[in-house]
Amino acid sequence: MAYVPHTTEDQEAMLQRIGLNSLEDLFAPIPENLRLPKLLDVPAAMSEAEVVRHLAAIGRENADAGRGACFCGAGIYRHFTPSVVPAILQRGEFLTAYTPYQPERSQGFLQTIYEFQTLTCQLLGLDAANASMYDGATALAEAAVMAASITGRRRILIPETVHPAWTEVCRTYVQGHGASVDVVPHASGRIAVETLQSRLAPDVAAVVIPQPNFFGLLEDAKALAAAAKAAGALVLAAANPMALALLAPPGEWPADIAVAEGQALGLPMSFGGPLVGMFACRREFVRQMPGRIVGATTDQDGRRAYTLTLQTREQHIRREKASSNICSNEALAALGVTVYLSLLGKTGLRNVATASVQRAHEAFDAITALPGYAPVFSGPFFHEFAVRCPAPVAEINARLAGEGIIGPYSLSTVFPDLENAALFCCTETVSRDDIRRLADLLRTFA
Amino acid sequence: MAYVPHTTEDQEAMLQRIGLNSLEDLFAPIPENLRLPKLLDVPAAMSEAEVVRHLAAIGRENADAGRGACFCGAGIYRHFTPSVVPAILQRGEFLTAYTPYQPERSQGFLQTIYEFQTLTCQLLGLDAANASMYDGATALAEAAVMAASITGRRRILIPETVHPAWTEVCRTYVQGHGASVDVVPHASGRIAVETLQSRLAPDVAAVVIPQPNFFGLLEDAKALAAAAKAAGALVLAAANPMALALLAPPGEWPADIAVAEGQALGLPMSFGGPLVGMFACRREFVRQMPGRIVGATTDQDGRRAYTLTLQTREQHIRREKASSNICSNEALAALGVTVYLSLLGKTGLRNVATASVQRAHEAFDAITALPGYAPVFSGPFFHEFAVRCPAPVAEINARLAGEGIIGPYSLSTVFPDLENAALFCCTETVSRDDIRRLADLLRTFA
Amino acid sequence: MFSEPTIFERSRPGRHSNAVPVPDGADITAFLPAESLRAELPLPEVSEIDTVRHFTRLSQTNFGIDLGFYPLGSCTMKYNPRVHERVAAMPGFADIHPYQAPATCQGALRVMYELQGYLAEIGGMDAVTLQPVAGAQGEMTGLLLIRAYHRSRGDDGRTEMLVPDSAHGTNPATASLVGMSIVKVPSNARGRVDVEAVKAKVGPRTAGMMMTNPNTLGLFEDQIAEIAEVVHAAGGLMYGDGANLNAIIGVARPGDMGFDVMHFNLHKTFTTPHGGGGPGAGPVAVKAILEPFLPSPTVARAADGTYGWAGDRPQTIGRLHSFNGNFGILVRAYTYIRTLGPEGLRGVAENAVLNANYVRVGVAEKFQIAYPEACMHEFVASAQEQKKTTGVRALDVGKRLMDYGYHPPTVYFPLIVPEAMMIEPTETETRETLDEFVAAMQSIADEDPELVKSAPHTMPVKRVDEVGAAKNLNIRWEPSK
Amino acid sequence: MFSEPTIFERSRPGRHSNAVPVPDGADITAFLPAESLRAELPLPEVSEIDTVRHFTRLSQTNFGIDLGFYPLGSCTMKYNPRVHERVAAMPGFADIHPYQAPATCQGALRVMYELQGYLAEIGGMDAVTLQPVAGAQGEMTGLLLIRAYHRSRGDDGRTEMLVPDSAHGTNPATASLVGMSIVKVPSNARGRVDVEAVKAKVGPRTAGMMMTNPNTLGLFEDQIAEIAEVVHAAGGLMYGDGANLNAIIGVARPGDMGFDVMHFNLHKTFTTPHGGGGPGAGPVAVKAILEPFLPSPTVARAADGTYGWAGDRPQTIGRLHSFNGNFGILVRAYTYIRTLGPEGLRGVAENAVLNANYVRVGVAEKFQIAYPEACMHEFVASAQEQKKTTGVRALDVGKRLMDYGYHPPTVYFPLIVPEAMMIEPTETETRETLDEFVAAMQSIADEDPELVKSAPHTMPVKRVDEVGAAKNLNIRWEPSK
Ligand SMILES: Cc1ncc(COP(=O)(O)O)c(C=O)c1O
Ligand SMILES: Cc1ncc(COP(=O)(O)O)c(C=O)c1O
Repeated sequence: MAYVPHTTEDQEAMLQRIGLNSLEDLFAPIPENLRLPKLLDVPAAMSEAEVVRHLAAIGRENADAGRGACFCGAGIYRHFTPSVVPAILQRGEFLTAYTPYQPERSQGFLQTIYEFQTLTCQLLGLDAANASMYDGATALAEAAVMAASITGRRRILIPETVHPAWTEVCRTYVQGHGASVDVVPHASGRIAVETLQSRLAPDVAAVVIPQPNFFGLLEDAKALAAAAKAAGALVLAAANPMALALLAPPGEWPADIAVAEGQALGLPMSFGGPLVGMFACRREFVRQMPGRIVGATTDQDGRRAYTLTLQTREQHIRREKASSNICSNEALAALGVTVYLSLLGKTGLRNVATASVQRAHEAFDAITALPGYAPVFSGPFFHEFAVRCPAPVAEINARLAGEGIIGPYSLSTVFPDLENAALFCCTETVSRDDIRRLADLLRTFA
Repeated sequence: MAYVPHTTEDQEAMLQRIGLNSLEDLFAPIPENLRLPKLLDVPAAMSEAEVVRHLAAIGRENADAGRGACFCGAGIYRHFTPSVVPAILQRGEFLTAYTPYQPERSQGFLQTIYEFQTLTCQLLGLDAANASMYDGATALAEAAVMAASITGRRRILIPETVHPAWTEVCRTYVQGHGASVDVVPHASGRIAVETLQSRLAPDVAAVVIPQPNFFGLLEDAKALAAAAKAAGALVLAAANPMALALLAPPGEWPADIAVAEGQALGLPMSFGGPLVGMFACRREFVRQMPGRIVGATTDQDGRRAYTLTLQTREQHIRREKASSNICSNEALAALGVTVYLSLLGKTGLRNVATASVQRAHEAFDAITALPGYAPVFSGPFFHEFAVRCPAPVAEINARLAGEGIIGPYSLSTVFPDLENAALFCCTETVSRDDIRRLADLLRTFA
Repeated sequence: MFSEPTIFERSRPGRHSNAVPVPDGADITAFLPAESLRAELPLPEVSEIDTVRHFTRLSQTNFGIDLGFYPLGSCTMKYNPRVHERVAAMPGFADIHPYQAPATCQGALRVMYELQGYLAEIGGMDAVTLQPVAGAQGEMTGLLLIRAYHRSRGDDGRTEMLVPDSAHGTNPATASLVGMSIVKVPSNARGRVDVEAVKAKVGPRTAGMMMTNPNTLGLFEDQIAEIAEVVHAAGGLMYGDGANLNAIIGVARPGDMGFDVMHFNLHKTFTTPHGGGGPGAGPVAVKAILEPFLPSPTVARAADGTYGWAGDRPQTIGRLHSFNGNFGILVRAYTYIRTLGPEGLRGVAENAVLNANYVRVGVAEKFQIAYPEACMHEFVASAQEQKKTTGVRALDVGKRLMDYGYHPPTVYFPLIVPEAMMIEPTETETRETLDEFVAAMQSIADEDPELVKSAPHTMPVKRVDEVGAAKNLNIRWEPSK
Repeated sequence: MFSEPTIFERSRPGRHSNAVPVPDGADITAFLPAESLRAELPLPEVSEIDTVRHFTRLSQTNFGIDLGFYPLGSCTMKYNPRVHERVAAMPGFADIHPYQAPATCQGALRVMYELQGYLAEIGGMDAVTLQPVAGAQGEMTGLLLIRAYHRSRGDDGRTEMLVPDSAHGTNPATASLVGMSIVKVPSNARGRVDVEAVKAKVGPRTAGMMMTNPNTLGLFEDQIAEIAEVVHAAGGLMYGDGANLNAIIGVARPGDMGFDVMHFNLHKTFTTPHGGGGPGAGPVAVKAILEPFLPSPTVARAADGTYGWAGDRPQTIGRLHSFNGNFGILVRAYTYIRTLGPEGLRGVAENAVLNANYVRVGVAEKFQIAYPEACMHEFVASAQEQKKTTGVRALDVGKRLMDYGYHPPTVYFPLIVPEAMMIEPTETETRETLDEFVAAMQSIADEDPELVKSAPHTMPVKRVDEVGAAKNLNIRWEPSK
């Protein structure tokens, strides 16, 4: 039996020790009529060799980005993962540990979380950060809940330029608090300060400001933040952390809480998960923050040591009064981000961000130069841009898929008025050759 | 600069400390006229991201066995590698260590070598084993050298049924000892006891007995060993260790020295290397054995500890009087074998061997039932068998390659009289579907 | 003694790795307005060798299942098969984009579709969403489903959630997060919930009841069917916290006990690695009445055998995740189910319960067992006696176990047992390991109390000052001025 | 304290993993005669979790570059890039068969072909064989080539090989293995070989001379050109032991110094991982005069750009390996060269020499330096003074360094330096690491001699009884009777 080491003799000796005759006796505490009279209807067991063959065959039915290139972003970004990252994540001491409840036996992981918190603060430009949230979307949702509880207000303004799935998740999360999400329409792909101002009112707990926004465009974050502050609302930043290698950090806008999706920092796309939410806030709000937090302290001998701290905010201590219900988080993914940011550091991260921006602008030039293709919006963008195409995006993508290319995101999925509009993304993994090939293929639709 | 951490400031401060002005000054001890006046003519540097992309593209130019199936053996065998094996080998503590010269800091690796030696003894049925040789061929060559030095005789009898490359390597190695390799012709794919006897003489140091032999057939090892012994020659076994899951071990023939190629035990094919030679002998010869040996002993406090031992046989102590010149060996590959044998153990190894035998016999039946295909030899075989084909093997293999199948070894490469003869191999990684597909393709040549 | 500076202290201006190319070409201000840029990026600057050493050294001070026995109750710390890592890293699973066309990711959709089916079968349920990424998020999903169900019937007044006092903290926390009020249900002397206690608490405001079965004491709630009937009769629905499924998988099914909705912890029962706290996954299974409210999309199979997203669910509670949940974890759980098969899955429960009882009788020779009867996959011992006689607390026993090479059990949970030590051995441990652990527990019971109270003695640090950590909050590194 | 039983002691009859399928079908005797079978297979029987724990725990007691500084002289223990492991594991490299048709492995052949070219360029040579799998085998290849060359000219009497007294043990061992007699050449007061000393030793029996440059003292043999001339004039050939190439790569080339044949240690200069002792690779490069004798096959490029095996070499010395050498190591070295490029390769030498000299001046403050002058990539210190005054030997200093977190240097080699400590920092270490190491050496020099002589104090075992190991030989586990 896979992974169960017992031999029949082991089982018999153990049953005897506990005074039972058979394995079935172990389930005597379960009323007979609740016991399943048959085996589960799942496929027959396989050895490791067989299951690897089976899964490899299934995996080959997926067109992975390595076969060509990926021009799709929209919340998941294909950056290069240095070999050191998985090498560290696969170390059993990290991989097979659980939450470091027992600090003396978990110093290693605790220190990496402390480092993750610090890196999150450094990137986002804020003072306090937690050990991770499920993803960027739930991080934003928890930030909204937190803002409502800090301000005692109940309306969260989320512009249309925030990732639509994030907005949906916020809506799901704030329901229980009697709070509501109010969507602010975009104007030419960005938030107009005036539109925002027109929605602000004393019941607004927070305003979410994306940077760059869902269309890849830069928002005027400082002006928007100023407007929100003027109305007494908190400012919640929703940022792409890779872009923050170059852009002014939320702490400077200034945002009160900032969240980010960490996947872009060294994690594989993995069909959209696991992801990792980065969460930071101003120091004064730390006791309202959701999630686990690691603090530096000392041991009995006065040596530097790390431990989980402020646990009285958490569900296992505080139960129904907890600041969040989160228990398991995305620790290993956060460790991946920690290793990635350590390895790349200041220079490397800037290089990746810069190369992504360059490639995206080269692709923008190449595509919008094609007959039938036109930019949807104008203004500075990071590494994504929207283009109106001469054919439905799904049709174009089917063609690109035939050449091993993962095509752009179709904006009409969520914005019906943006017909035939494609959101292209380039990271540093896209080469100039890839862009040429893409342009050649797109030309055939013109 | 890749992997060099120094900044220019570091370098300057360090140069100053050692009293130099420039990096070029470091090379003052090299006469000016010997210094290279230009940079090396190798391609420009790449980042990790670029080099991965480059190598991945090159790798895709190779048709790996995972695309279909592998029916080629002839010394390299594609068995399934359980995921635990690379997971352990990739642990930095093992991967980036060197020879455990310093036992106090190397107990972990030393113990695994002690275990490897034990496993080698268990499989081969002998009392003493070393820490590994380069591969099966050099293990055999070193065994030949060792036999010559033990017996003071100079002729090594190697039957034609030994892997031809192994015989060649033996020839290369024994040159220096004034010894010679004498090849004994096969009779219908096996060694006839009478032929062997006719070659035996008082100058024969050793007789090599393969099991199974190069053609996949079982030799009558006991009879051959008896004949050799009768002539005062040592018996050297050259075995496939996977086959020894089922077959009588060399120690029972009895062989005096036994070698094996360990690649079949959990290591990838890797285009033929790294491999790992397993080497065992009767206890009385241990001090003539080449290679590193680990022994169990105690530390100052009387605790169990491991260390390299009998180092006075080795080049770093004994120099020109050493039993071999081997220094670096194949430690990590030997560790892979150790993990593989531990994980599979008695039951698992037998299962793999049995499945391989079964598949090979199914394939034999399927292929020899095809019109135009006939067995070359008769008699029991392990997981390889020779078939006379209706077309040149290269032609057939080109066709199979088109379907992702790595075809059989062409015997005429080395045995010109075996025209159109193919040596097929099946391991447990070959499925019944694979055999059906193979047969369907072969049929088209009939 | 071990000591590793932070990565920030290893930083030196100008150091960097060779991981990524240096971009050629134009200045960044050609693309991004100068006023949008940041002045400084205060990230560490280290070499590749120092990065590798830093994290390798740190890992060596951390404990994982790969190093030894980890009987952390409620967490099901069983062996995490290495093959799961191999499969999840295959490019066909790791290097695909959630928005790529379904025609180009049929394999991924198939894995999700089949996993939905397996989980429905295992839970005895009708439909499954794979979107929740943790148990707690599964609970939230479940409670939102219950609320949506009531609301869809115009039944807006059901805002109370019954929660046993032995429940895991996430249960009340979640109920409160979705805006429900908690009605605590006491456990009886047998450590279970009485049907009578439930009767006393239900009413027209009852949205439902959350139960864990077996419960957090490792005891099977044997009145579950009756309780479900009472809750149903009162108009409420039953939520099953599936964290303890390891005890009953293949033996009994929540759906057959009267649960209407439940979550699975794939990182527990289906042994996807805990990774130091996550990522896990918390899929939710429901009876048909709740299916219309599930988060979108799920995966469907068309008549022609192709797989696709099924998202047309107007009554949905909404999204819980940016994309499709923790797909990488789902692939691992799928691999696990395919590896074990029907007999293997049942064998999980059999051997998990066998091991727990085996350890229980051994530990019972020196420690009180909170509810001294046959347990399921885990049991709760108490150091109450020790505390009284020698001052040794559950915490001390846990710390001392570190010196013996083990991770401590879960301590001080469930809250209803004083000095609780919650021990869950799981099915993947050998008898020898269990014997050695029992011997360690027994030996600790007999050791000099001072030795135990000052433990651990062999860890990289002595006992850590947690109070000081909260008082002098230092949660990020800062350069010394 | 750490203690891990052998895997055999963990064995229990009937245990097994789930790695491979249980074969269906017929009894094995349907295929193999009963009398050919073995009765028993005495392998261990353990579960997967115990296997993983066993090797994980053992690994934690082992030291590697990934854990810290490893200044093992002559071994070039530099950082082993993780990307090498990723590349070598790609299915296109790891899962191909050496006998598959060249048309189906053009990528592999290309890697080999280009690597042959890079190594020829780096060595200043004309042709390369990639077949030798270690430095020692490279030496053997080289000496066989030299012999074959002489014999091809009917010059059978050349059986003497000149070897300096500072040579690595493999040099004399190899010469003797190929049946040559060793003529030892003494080093002069400057730690080098004098051209005069060579003149005195050459003659009509001279097959050649083996030299390492820089030599094992870390000193550049500055009379190398003159020595080569003398040897050549006497009819001999020059063999270059390339183990110390790290000192001069991109700066000077053996081929330009007069060497006719040399080996590379890919596991040193080209940083393929040492793996606890191997696998490495020892390709051999030659001048054109030796090319006809190379082992077959090498890789050639046809006019149409395709790659193929080139094996038609009637004068070949024969094979050294079952297949194509350690291909998996070759791929790593190829990746390394492509990563570094021309500037990067030169940078290796520059920074390796910089680091060695930097450490040298620090260590020199407390220890004698055998040849106190500018060194190349390594230097040899001596504990002779310490031994005299306090009884602390080189071995003791090495053991004590373990307590400081380092691997000891190579000790007692080269043989011509008493109490030798051969220190090779490599180019991948940071200045901080070097400073800390120097501080450790200095502090050890000042420590209580008894503390040093009884070191290590923080390892899993105390000093190991090596004499006892050789006396009471126990080299395999056996069940206790
Ligand atoms: C009984 C029980 N319920 C719920 C949870 C919450 O699960 P998760 O940590 O996946 O959010 C846990 C986890 O520890 C648990 O033990
Ligand atoms: C100077 C020198 N020559 C030769 C060798 C032998 O190389 P290998 O161990 O690869 O056989 C070594 C290895 O330690 C060495 O240092």
